[in-house]
Amino acid sequence: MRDEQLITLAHGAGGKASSALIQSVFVSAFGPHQDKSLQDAAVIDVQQHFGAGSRIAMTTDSYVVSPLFFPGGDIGTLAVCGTVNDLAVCGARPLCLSAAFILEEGLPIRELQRVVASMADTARRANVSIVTGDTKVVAKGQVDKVFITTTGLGVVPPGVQVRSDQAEAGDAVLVNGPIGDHGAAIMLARGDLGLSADVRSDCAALNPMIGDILSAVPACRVMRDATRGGVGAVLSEIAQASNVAIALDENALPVRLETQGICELLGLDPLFFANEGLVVVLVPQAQAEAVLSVMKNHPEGQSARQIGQVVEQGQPLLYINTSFGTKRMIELPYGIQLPRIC
Amino acid sequence: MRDEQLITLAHGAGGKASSALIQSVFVSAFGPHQDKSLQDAAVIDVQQHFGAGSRIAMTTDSYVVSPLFFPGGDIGTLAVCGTVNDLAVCGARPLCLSAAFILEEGLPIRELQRVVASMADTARRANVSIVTGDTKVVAKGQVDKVFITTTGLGVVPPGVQVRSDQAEAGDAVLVNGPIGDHGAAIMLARGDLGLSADVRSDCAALNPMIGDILSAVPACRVMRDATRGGVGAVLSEIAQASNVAIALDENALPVRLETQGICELLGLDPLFFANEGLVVVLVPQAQAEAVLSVMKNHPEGQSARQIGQVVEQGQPLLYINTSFGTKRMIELPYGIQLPRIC
Amino acid sequence: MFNRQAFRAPPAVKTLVDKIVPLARRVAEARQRPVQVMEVCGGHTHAIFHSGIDQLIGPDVEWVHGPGCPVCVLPAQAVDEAIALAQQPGAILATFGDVLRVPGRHGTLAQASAQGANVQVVYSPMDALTLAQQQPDKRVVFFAIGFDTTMPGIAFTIQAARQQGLTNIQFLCYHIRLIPTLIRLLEQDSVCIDGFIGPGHVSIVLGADAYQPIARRFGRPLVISGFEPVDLLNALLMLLQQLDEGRCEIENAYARVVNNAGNLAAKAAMAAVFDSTVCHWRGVGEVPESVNGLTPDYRAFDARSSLPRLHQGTDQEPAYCAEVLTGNRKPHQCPHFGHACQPETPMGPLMVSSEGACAAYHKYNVGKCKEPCHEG
Amino acid sequence: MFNRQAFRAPPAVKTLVDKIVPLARRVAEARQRPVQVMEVCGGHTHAIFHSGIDQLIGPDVEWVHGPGCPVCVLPAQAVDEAIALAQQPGAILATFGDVLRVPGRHGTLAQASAQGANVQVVYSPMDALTLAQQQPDKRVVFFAIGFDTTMPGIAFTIQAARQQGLTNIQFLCYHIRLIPTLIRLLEQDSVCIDGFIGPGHVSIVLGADAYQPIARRFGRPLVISGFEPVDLLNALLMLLQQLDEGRCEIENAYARVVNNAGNLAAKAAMAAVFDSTVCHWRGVGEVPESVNGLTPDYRAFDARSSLPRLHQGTDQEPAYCAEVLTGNRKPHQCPHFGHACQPETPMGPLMVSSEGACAAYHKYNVGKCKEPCHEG
Amino acid sequence: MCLGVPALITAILDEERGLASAQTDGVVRTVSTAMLAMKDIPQEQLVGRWVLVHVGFAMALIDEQEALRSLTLLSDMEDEDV
Amino acid sequence: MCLGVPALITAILDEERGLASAQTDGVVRTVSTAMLAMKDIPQEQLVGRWVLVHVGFAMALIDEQEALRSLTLLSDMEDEDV
Ligand code: SF4
Ligand code: SF4
Ligand SMILES: [Mg+2]
Ligand SMILES: [Mg+2]
Ligand SMILES: [Mg+2]
Ligand SMILES: [Mg+2]
Ligand SMILES: [Mg+2]
Ligand SMILES: [Mg+2]
Ligand SMILES: [Mg+2]
Ligand SMILES: [Mg+2]
Ligand SMILES: [Mg+2]
Ligand SMILES: [Mg+2]
Repeated sequence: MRDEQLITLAHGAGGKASSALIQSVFVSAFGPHQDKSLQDAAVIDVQQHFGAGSRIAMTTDSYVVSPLFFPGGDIGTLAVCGTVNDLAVCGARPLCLSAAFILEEGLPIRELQRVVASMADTARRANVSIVTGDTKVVAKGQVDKVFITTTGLGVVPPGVQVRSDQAEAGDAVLVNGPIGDHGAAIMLARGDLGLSADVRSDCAALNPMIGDILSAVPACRVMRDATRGGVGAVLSEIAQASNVAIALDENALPVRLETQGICELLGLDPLFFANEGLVVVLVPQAQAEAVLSVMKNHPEGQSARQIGQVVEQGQPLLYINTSFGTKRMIELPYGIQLPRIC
Repeated sequence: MRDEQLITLAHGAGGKASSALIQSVFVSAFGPHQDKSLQDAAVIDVQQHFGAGSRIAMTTDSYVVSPLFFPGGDIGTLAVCGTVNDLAVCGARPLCLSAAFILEEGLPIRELQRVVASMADTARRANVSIVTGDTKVVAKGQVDKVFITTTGLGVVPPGVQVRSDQAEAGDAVLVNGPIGDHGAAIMLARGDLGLSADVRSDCAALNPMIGDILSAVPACRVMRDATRGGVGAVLSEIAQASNVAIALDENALPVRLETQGICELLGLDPLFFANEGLVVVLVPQAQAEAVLSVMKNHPEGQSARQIGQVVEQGQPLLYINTSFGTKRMIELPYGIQLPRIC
Repeated sequence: MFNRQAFRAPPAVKTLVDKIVPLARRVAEARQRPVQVMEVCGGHTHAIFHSGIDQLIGPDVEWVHGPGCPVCVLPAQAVDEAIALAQQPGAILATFGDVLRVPGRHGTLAQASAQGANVQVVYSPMDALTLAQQQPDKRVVFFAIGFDTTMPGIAFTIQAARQQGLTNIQFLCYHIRLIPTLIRLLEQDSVCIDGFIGPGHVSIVLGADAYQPIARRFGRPLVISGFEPVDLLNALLMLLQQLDEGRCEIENAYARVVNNAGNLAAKAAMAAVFDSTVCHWRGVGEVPESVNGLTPDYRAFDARSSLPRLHQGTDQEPAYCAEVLTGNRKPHQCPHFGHACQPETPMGPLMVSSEGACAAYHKYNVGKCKEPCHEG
Repeated sequence: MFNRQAFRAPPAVKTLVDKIVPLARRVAEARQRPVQVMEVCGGHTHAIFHSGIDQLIGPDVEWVHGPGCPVCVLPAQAVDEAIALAQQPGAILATFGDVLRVPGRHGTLAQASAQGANVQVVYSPMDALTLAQQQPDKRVVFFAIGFDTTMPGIAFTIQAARQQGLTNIQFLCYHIRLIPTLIRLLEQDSVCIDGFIGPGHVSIVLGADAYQPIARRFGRPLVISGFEPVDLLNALLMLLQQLDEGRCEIENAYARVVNNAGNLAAKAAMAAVFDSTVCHWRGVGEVPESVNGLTPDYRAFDARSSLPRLHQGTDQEPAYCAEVLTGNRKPHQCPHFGHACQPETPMGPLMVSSEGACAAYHKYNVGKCKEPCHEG
Repeated sequence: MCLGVPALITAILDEERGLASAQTDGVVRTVSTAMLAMKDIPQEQLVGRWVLVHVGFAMALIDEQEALRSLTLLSDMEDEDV
Repeated sequence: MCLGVPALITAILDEERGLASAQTDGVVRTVSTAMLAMKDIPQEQLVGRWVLVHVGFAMALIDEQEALRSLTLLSDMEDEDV
């Protein structure tokens, strides 16, 4: 294609340019499975994965991150990790993904290829196939470069039940690593606040680690990936859904120095920063060590630790026990966190 | 929410505003199933739908239509029909959908509610549940009002095999209704060409009709919904995939007067106009009548007819037998069809 | 009540074909080669392929596809200028859809749009006036192309812009005129054309009399035709009859819209607004009486006044294009056809618009039909 | 090497608390009611709740949360003006993130942005200069708010804009000054405050001496404090010691950054650029020496020159707000608290910013903790 | 070369500016009749007449008699063949 | 009231315009030192000094001796208690 390194509306029109783009960018990156997408749907033989009592888990998320590329990953990495993690925290073994792309006219095809390569690579490492997809092109200015929607399918083995409403008094609250790095990395990568620091998104596919946790400790009661809204939002939802009080230990919260620094400078709280490779696990205290030691066997779990405990049943509360022996209530913010001067 | 009839970034931030929007707009419209989406993924018990030899079909599409509302439907109707139809044409019985929304800051919530109501209504009629979802809000100007990505899951019963590469010489080529109405309706609804006509999108969920066709005539070889790129693109793909020559009968092509008029005025070809409720079926000629009579039992199949035949094997060709006894080759256009003066 | 369908009726087509085929045989035999008929207008080229008239008539008539497509002949310079204007801050470049994929030296308007230029497709030049009225903070440039059929509408629109006192619209005009183009073609030595099917809609404006030089100076008969199969076959029959009888006249087989004098209102509007010049066109070369400027009265509406100075240069195109245009080669006999030269990556003017001869051959897969190829 | 963490060390906190609790007891007993301590600054309010100092000290000290949040006191008029400026074509309204959710009479800047206004959050006013430099075809308006701490940075930025000859940036200033605000508060009869924790960062600019009228004219002791738990407890200890000993002085417990004279460069920049006036603030009423205009030298940078005439009017707010502000009522004792008045739908100034007393109570769920409520 | 379609004038929209509503196969568009004005036909008499439309301009009235005549000639030709 | 954070000046970026690089917990930002200039300290001597930053301006040098002194007083207090 002469002089055609940019996405044009023709690439989305269902004609020859569309086929050429699908073949040259997607099929070549996502491999043989993807050619099923040239049909209207992919047909997947799930019997082999499927015992009596198995269920299917389905999740979907749109990825609209800006900038597309940031320290620690890109929108493609996110689109695979986010969806794979949503399956994993429901106790599902991720099976396959669909990927729908909305592209802005004028997008350099090279950037698209970079994103697609990240997806293919991340999917390979997470051991899932991208089996079907879609590509739309909209006029310049009607979308911000690339949005990706991935939908994941997974198989939940018989007996596995992890839900948000099962937390009980005495459960330990665990995380696999430092909190808020993704939110911090994106905030800096946007460049509009003039701050710089060595912060990388924690973006990672957690399904291998979570699979191991569930095999080792089937008693895990709640697992959530703490994405948008952060650990604070996830714990607040768990407290609500399970009707329990959760107490965090201020000293135990793992926050990287730089992420903490960003929060100090802008008056923000890392508890509400997004993560993309962070799982919150609630498990009876007796099994907490077992879960932590499985986490530590995985690269994403090197800084795993207990950050709190479910202390009471009967009233949804979330608070922090401070270093001074006081309690600080945690309330979900209303909307986006904005940098403050006061 | 005082003075809050517009979508704001807060609605996408994962905090209180997000939960409020999900509850008030989505859960209320999509019903009890949808509350599973408040988990990371929906878990679906498919055993009941699932015999030995069954397979799962998965399809995804992003809907970016502009304007959001047009005669015959809206983006919500499309988002359900398009995905349900993609499943149906693969021989799958649609089971459930996910729906991911990307919203523009400033979108009137009323418009979102209208779209969501259409989706719920269409899903109910198509007998599928919307079981999980996602909502992202991006800054004004980074998306054109609303984009929706739906992903569909269906069960393909044992033995059903409809694929694009199975066309054989002697197959009849059938459609269930007039071609090009969706494309024509959208082109007019945009309003920038100054044309008006009574054309409505053919937008419809075809799974009831297609299910009946497959029950009555399991010998159907190829089924495709002729969306973007139109009947022309779909037949051209089938000819390629099956390596056959397909001959259409110029006189048999059902095109509404108004759609034909738009094509005459703008120098375009209705064969390449999008449809959203049109299926192309290839079936051995002996069974053609059986399929047509099933089609005619459904509201979407009132104008069903045979439009051509597979005439030869061994070389991918698509042409029209004209009223004058000549042949006109049909070639896929390169990109979008643009109004012409010459 | 006028019924267009009657001009598409298969029995009528059959009657005409049955008349034409033996006549064509006789005329071809007399020349010991196929009759070379040029349909000047790209619209005719498409109509011929669309209905398969070429297949019906057979090898005794060889169609030479003319230069009558304003998109195909548009010079790269024009596209470069349109892109430069589209890229100016606050500009809207409005034009006809055909133009978006024509390559300039630095890409197409479609590509410029993909890179952020505001390019809008309109159905009518009057719609560009509406754009200018509705968006007073924008500067609209209408990129005007077309032969004599389109020119009066442009001229009328420019007059309306002045009447309405609009100050935020200008026009970039690249108009080529038919008669000088035909003359330019017939002046070439290598031309191998026995007679012309004359363009129907241009003739509404020009009138049938305007073609007299073709018959008188160059000795080629011409029959003006409409665009339905019956129209075309009727015109072909009349042309073959002339050739058979040794006549050389201008005849009008499209009298339901074409008269002898043409449309005087249209001609007056053109004369008031357009300034004639010589312009270099793709595949055709220099054609006098072209238009890319406005008369002093309307110069405020000439977009060239806002144009940054661009590098001027002649377009490079393969030599084969001129051979196709003069009837010395068929599109599929060009070594680039379907390989380097395709509708998405045109090398020459005839592949640019879907009206171009090479594009039409490509679209209708004429090469693939394995018809015998007759050298002219 | 300066180590902020040392000022957060739990043993140090414990030492101070152990000193304070019996002292607070004694002072409260002497008055037969809890000691009423106003921390003027919203930052202090948050720091107290964040570390739970209120819980550590117990009911003998009752915290009266002061008006020291420039966002909370911002009049609706200011927001309306900012929105009007943001909605002008080609405008970028830059401001601090805090301001986006403050309600004017017709919604917030966040809502205006959702409706298409170009509102950009910056970390520093200097970043607004950069915006103006990078986008010369846009007109940047910086919506400047803040007490004496923020004002010098704004003044300096306006000076820099003039030095750099920028013509596409203006400033909409709504500055409230601390000392006149405190005096305004203390002039009210109903005030029930025994002493003040003085704001740390404002004092960098003002200097400790600036507070002398508080002690001399109104007979209230004041101790300037930093923002770490140790800083706050240290200041509280010093304040209680004054009260215990019957002293009434201005003391400085934040001497690592605050001196007696203040920052002279900062004061000079303010004096050069800002024009003093009386302005009506939410919850506080009219405060002299406020700033919402620029001196003649800098008037070209005053965004009010570009402002459409807006309806002027005083903001309506519940009477409870003033009672909270004067120490006569706790936030959770307001009947609107947590019901009609919430952070997402604030009825009064104290719920607007997360620095506001009511917002802080709401965020830290103080109402839900079922602490005994002491009437002042 | 120049896409032209027959259209039926169904209404005069603006006598002064010469704007009419024209219909082709049920598709309606505003067209300019300015190019026809010289033909001494009062605007309102255009209603019910067929015109040939190009880029939004009615370029010519369609002479229905003439159209009929050519079709008649043709059917004579057919008859000859029988 | 006014969010201020201690930051370490790590480099002078523009002597004339008074721009320096300041670091807090590994986060770097350009700050203006214009407000400190009156204090008779040559710009380069700022490197290695701690300042209190508000909205991108260094508002004051942090007196580290003074900080130490108050901490010492405190530890004396602790010792008293023992
Ligand atoms: S195929 Fe291309 S290069 Fe060859 S004659 Fe046609 S336009 Fe020219
Ligand atoms: S809760 Fe609201 S109304 Fe009541 S005092 Fe606080 S700000 Fe005022
Ligand atoms: Mg499909
Ligand atoms: Mg999800
Ligand atoms: Mg996720
Ligand atoms: Mg698709
Ligand atoms: Mg999740
Ligand atoms: Mg699909
Ligand atoms: Mg579809
Ligand atoms: Mg989601
Ligand atoms: Mg564009
Ligand atoms: Mg905005």
